[in-house]
Amino acid sequence: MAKLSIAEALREAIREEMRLNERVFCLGEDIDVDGGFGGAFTVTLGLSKEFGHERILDTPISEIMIAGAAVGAAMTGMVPIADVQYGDFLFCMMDQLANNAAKMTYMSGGAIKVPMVMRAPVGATTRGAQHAQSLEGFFTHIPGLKIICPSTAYDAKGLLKTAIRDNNPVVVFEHKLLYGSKGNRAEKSALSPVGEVPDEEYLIPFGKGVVRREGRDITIVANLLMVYRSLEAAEILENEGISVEIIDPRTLVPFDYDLVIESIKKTSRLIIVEEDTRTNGWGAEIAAQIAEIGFYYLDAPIVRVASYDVPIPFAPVMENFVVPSAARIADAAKKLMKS
Amino acid sequence: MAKLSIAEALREAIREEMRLNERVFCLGEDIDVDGGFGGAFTVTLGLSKEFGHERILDTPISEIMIAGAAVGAAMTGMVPIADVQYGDFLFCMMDQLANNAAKMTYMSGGAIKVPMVMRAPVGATTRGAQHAQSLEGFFTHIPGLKIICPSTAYDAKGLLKTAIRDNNPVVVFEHKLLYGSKGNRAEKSALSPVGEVPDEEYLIPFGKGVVRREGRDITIVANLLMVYRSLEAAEILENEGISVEIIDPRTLVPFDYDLVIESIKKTSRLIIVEEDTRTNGWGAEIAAQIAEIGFYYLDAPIVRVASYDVPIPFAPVMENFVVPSAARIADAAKKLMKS
Amino acid sequence: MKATKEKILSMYKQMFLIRNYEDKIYFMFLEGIMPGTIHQCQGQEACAVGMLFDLSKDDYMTSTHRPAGHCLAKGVSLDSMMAEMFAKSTGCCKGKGGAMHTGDISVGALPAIAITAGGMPVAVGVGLSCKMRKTDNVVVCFLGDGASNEGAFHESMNAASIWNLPVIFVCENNLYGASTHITQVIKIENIADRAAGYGMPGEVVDGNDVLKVNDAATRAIVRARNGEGPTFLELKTYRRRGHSRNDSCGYRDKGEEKEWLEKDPLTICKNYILKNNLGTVEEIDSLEKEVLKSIEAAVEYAKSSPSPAPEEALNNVFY
Amino acid sequence: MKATKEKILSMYKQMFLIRNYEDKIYFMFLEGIMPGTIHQCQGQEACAVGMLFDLSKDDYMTSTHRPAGHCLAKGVSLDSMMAEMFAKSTGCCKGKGGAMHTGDISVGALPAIAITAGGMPVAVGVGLSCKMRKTDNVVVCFLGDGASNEGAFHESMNAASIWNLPVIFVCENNLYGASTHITQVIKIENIADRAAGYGMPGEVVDGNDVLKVNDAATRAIVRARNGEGPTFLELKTYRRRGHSRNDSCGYRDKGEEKEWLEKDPLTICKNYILKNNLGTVEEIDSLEKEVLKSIEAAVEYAKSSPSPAPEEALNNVFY
Ligand SMILES: Cc1ncc(C[n+]2csc(CCOP(=O)(O)OP(=O)(O)O)c2C)c(N)n1
Ligand SMILES: Cc1ncc(C[n+]2csc(CCOP(=O)(O)OP(=O)(O)O)c2C)c(N)n1
Ligand SMILES: [Mg+2]
Ligand SMILES: [Mg+2]
Repeated sequence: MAKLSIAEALREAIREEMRLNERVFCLGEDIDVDGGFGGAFTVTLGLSKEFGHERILDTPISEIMIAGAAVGAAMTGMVPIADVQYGDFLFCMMDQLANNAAKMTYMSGGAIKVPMVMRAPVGATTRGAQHAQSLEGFFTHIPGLKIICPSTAYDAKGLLKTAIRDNNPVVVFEHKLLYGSKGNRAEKSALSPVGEVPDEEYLIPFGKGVVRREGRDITIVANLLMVYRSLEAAEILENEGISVEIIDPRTLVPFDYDLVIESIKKTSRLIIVEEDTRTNGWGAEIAAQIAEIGFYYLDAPIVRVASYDVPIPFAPVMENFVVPSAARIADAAKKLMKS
Repeated sequence: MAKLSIAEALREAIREEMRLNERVFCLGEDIDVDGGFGGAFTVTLGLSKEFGHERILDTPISEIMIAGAAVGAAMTGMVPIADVQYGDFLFCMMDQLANNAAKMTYMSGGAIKVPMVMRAPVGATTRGAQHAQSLEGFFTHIPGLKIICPSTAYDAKGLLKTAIRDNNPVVVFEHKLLYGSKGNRAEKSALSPVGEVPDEEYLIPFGKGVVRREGRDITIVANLLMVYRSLEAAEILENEGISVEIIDPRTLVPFDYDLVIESIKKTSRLIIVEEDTRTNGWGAEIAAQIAEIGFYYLDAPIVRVASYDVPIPFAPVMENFVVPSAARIADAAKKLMKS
Repeated sequence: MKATKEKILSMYKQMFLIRNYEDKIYFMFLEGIMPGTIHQCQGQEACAVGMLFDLSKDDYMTSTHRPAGHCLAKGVSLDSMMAEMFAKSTGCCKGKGGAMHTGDISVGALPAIAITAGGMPVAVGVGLSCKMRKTDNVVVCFLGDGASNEGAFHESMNAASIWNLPVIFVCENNLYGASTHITQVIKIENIADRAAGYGMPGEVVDGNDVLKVNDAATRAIVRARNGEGPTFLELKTYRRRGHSRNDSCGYRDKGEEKEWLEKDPLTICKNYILKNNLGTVEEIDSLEKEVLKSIEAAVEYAKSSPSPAPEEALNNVFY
Repeated sequence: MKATKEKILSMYKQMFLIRNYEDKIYFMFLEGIMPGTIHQCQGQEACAVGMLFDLSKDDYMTSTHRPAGHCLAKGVSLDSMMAEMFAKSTGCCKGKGGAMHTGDISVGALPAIAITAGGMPVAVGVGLSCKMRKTDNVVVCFLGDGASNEGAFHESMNAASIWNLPVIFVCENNLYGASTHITQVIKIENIADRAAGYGMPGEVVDGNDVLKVNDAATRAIVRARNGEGPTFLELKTYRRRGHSRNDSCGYRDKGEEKEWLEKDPLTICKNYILKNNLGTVEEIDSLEKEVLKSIEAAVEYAKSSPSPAPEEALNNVFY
């Protein structure tokens, strides 16, 4: 067992898969220039030493090309892992992801596979509105993409390895405050969920959530940073006699509805916590789906705690207000218990 | 009162506003080349005769530029109405819309207004996966944009005029099968909701839905083409003794929740019908919101009837299967009445 | 360059096939027996055939919203293309793609990409793949004149150039992007001149003369196979019909139209064959008949093929 | 071109302000008393000042993730910029924008756009607006060398050119896009050569010599005001510090660094002033002192300004 940060765990996943399959390669801006950063959050740092600059391919600042090249390479026998420095720049490559990557298999009548991975850091970190967005809700809305969001080092490695072996485009949302990036690239106010990662190989299947904390009264579904905020909230609530069960879905497409249903059969109350802005965030879909298939298990409204519907403001006091805090989650839970 | 198609009503809205305000102008690909189509669906046909090619500006095939130029012009005193030939190409300009148009007012601390309109045709019309998407769910997820979707000629004119006068970016989703475009640009299997449009000026406020049909048993919320499919379904259901109330929200951001709440207080059952694909379509948000604020008015699960989560297939038999039909809506209603 | 008799006749036959495939579809559209929309390539046959004739099925091709010529020349089966037009399950995309996404990866024809210039970044990826897998395969990437104003064009040209990829960018300059004349949207005379901005060779070619196209293709292919990098070819050509179905080309100058319609690539090729004694009128006649028969057979095949089941729509979202 | 005493001293003063503003912020960052991240422009002061010095506040400017120099030179108030860095409600964006979105429309400085090349299409729109409103105003659009590989670059250059817009594209080529050397991502010597592909004049300028920059600016501005269309200027320059906070530039060649750090735009300007008797050491000293005092005052102002209320975050989503 090694203790790894998420950045390290992702790096190890890439390294192992690149060793196993010579068709796997990485591309993106500044991913491993000699003397550089190893990507904005150090995930690919040092990989070019082992694999060379051909397989750890630093690109021009050309997001359309990065995504399109990943599609073309994937369609013709390669397995690209593409990096977008900040998730916000996904919008620049949206056409290639939505119109090409997601549709090629279908449009070809099933003849073509597109085994590509698109890695995107998300989350608000006082960089202002164009470097802060959580974009899951946009991508869960594109049929043909799989969407994953690891929140621990163990999951990061196991899920990324599964993503690399998947024959379909997979978008990986990684949270800036969870990487545990070190040195120059360390983030203020970051958590550092260093975790145990087995030495032997393992894969984590898509569509299997995990219960991060067991509880009786309320089910919380949360991803990425919000898992940790919810855990904090659960501590607060515990003291007030409210017992919270926390589910981390780990993958949004496919989504583990069974696990949520099992939980609300017990708790009959559901809160979804997301950093995505509220209107049509990924949580909207979960709420809608549960309002359809889980309606009779519920005793109370389905509550969403999400970032408010605003661009992310720069000032920390405002940013902290916009993004769900443990206190806000706890308040929502208390209110829900009364309703 | 004139009888106008939606294409004509939109054209008249643009014409009136351009007459009233010399800062208003149109830009887009092939919007009114002499001897050309007047946009893919004839909306802007002939406007250059009156306003000249400076104010009806045909552009290169450069979607990033079209959207970005609209933002820049809007920020500095002009009122651009930009056209994207097919909604699907919004992905090509997504960065400008999401990162710039939607955020400029906010990022400037309220100093800047961005009075621009982005017109986008949506809907499946046997053109295949890249010319078929309904994209509302992506855009309702961007704070800072207003989203409208007129389904009648009356609404088209009144809402577009309001959009042009709004000081914020407004995305207009127009349905290809509802335009009533004529001549070379007529669509097979199009409806032609020709409607009465007053001769005197009128504006329709955003955030006010309308009841298209009154009923007792089930509330259906539907937009664009799905309004008509739902009306058809209501006829079928009527014969089986099920009385359906149909609400056309007309604008998705802002959304008229009051009207829906009023309706479900009466019906206690809600179906949302959308052509958008199901997962995180705009209907997900409505369902989620009602599951939170309207929970206690509901006697049954909230049902969504949406396009299946697939890229839109070309073959008409498959396309018709994917997009909600009157029969599918009616079936969902019958099932819901039994639950 | 001199073509052998066999090659020139074969190229002519392919061009004749493309022309008549497109014309047949045009008329079936008018009859209303075909779903969807069409963007046809009559007049641009020499571009497709000249560029693709010498490729193997392990070489790749990316195409556009106007893919029929490219696909036929790349070897997608006529029957499967016709069946796709009829939205049948025997179609090259099983009825899921349609006209604008025609393709068959088994012969190196990627499903056409109908987003203007959207195939260019994909071609960069295919080029990368050919290079990284250490093959000597190449990819021919078709685009239109209008596409040369898309951001995707720029990013793709640059990347292919800096990485020395085996990509041949083929811009069929038919003077129009939909209804818009190229002179309205670009200030320079030749789009090929843009190649210099990427350090890539660019060349203007008569796109209606299949031998000239093939000659330029040969040079570009050799360059690409030898690892010397990409080439940009601008083929000057013209479409003989509208941009899409039901377009009467009211935006075109009649003089321009007349001038170009006289430069029919099929006639030019046929005349060359006859003048150089590379084939007789009878030989040409007989291969034309053969082609027409194959088209009729394809229509029969397509019509008699089964439609997909509606629920089939739910499959193939994921591989 | 000869500058008047008043002008050159004033330009020097602005450059000195930019340098010391950035240095002050750098040190406050190290102290940890400032939120967010920074991308600083030390070394590129001559670009901002030379380009913007002669504009009025009715002329516009679009900037990038590295906006401080541009904004100061365009006339955004020092106090309001500093307050924005401290996330205060007196900031030029009321604390909502932050470093990467610095701007003030009242002086023609659009909020900076931190999407690489994302400001270029916006500048096209501003140019359109200036033209359609029949003003003779111009817009200066800053971008980096790295930005020249973005699709947005291409679409914007082309549109500005075909419409003859009063846009001046200013590419500050500081040899790096983040950690990536320009020679790794572009095959030609001068980015300015790309302008030819759009039928636009392109020019290479020494970006560390404020007079040379100002000279090129003057010509481009005249062209633009006269309705003769856009110009592309490539200013060769260098950043003296890292790409963003905490970047020790491990990817830079030490020889290259040394060579460029010697070409300090402030020193070049100061030497010119002294050599040409346009000012004395004392005069320079005194204006430097004045600038340093204004920076300290700005820091005081910023620190003593109120923070926005948290709920203020909910305002200004719509106008
Ligand atoms: C991104 C995008 N924008 C616009 C369109 C609509 N459109 C389809 S074809 C076309 C014209 C393309 O012109 P060109 O590249 O010259 O190709 P041609 O049609 O002449 O073959 C346009 C504007 C599209 N398909 N994709
Ligand atoms: C679309 C987009 N891609 C990537 C980035 C991340 N990024 C920020 S600055 C930068 C380098 C920009 O280089 P250049 O244009 O030369 O400007 P410089 O930093 O040298 O001023 C990168 C890659 C971004 N902000 N936007
Ligand atoms: Mg063309
Ligand atoms: Mg740079």
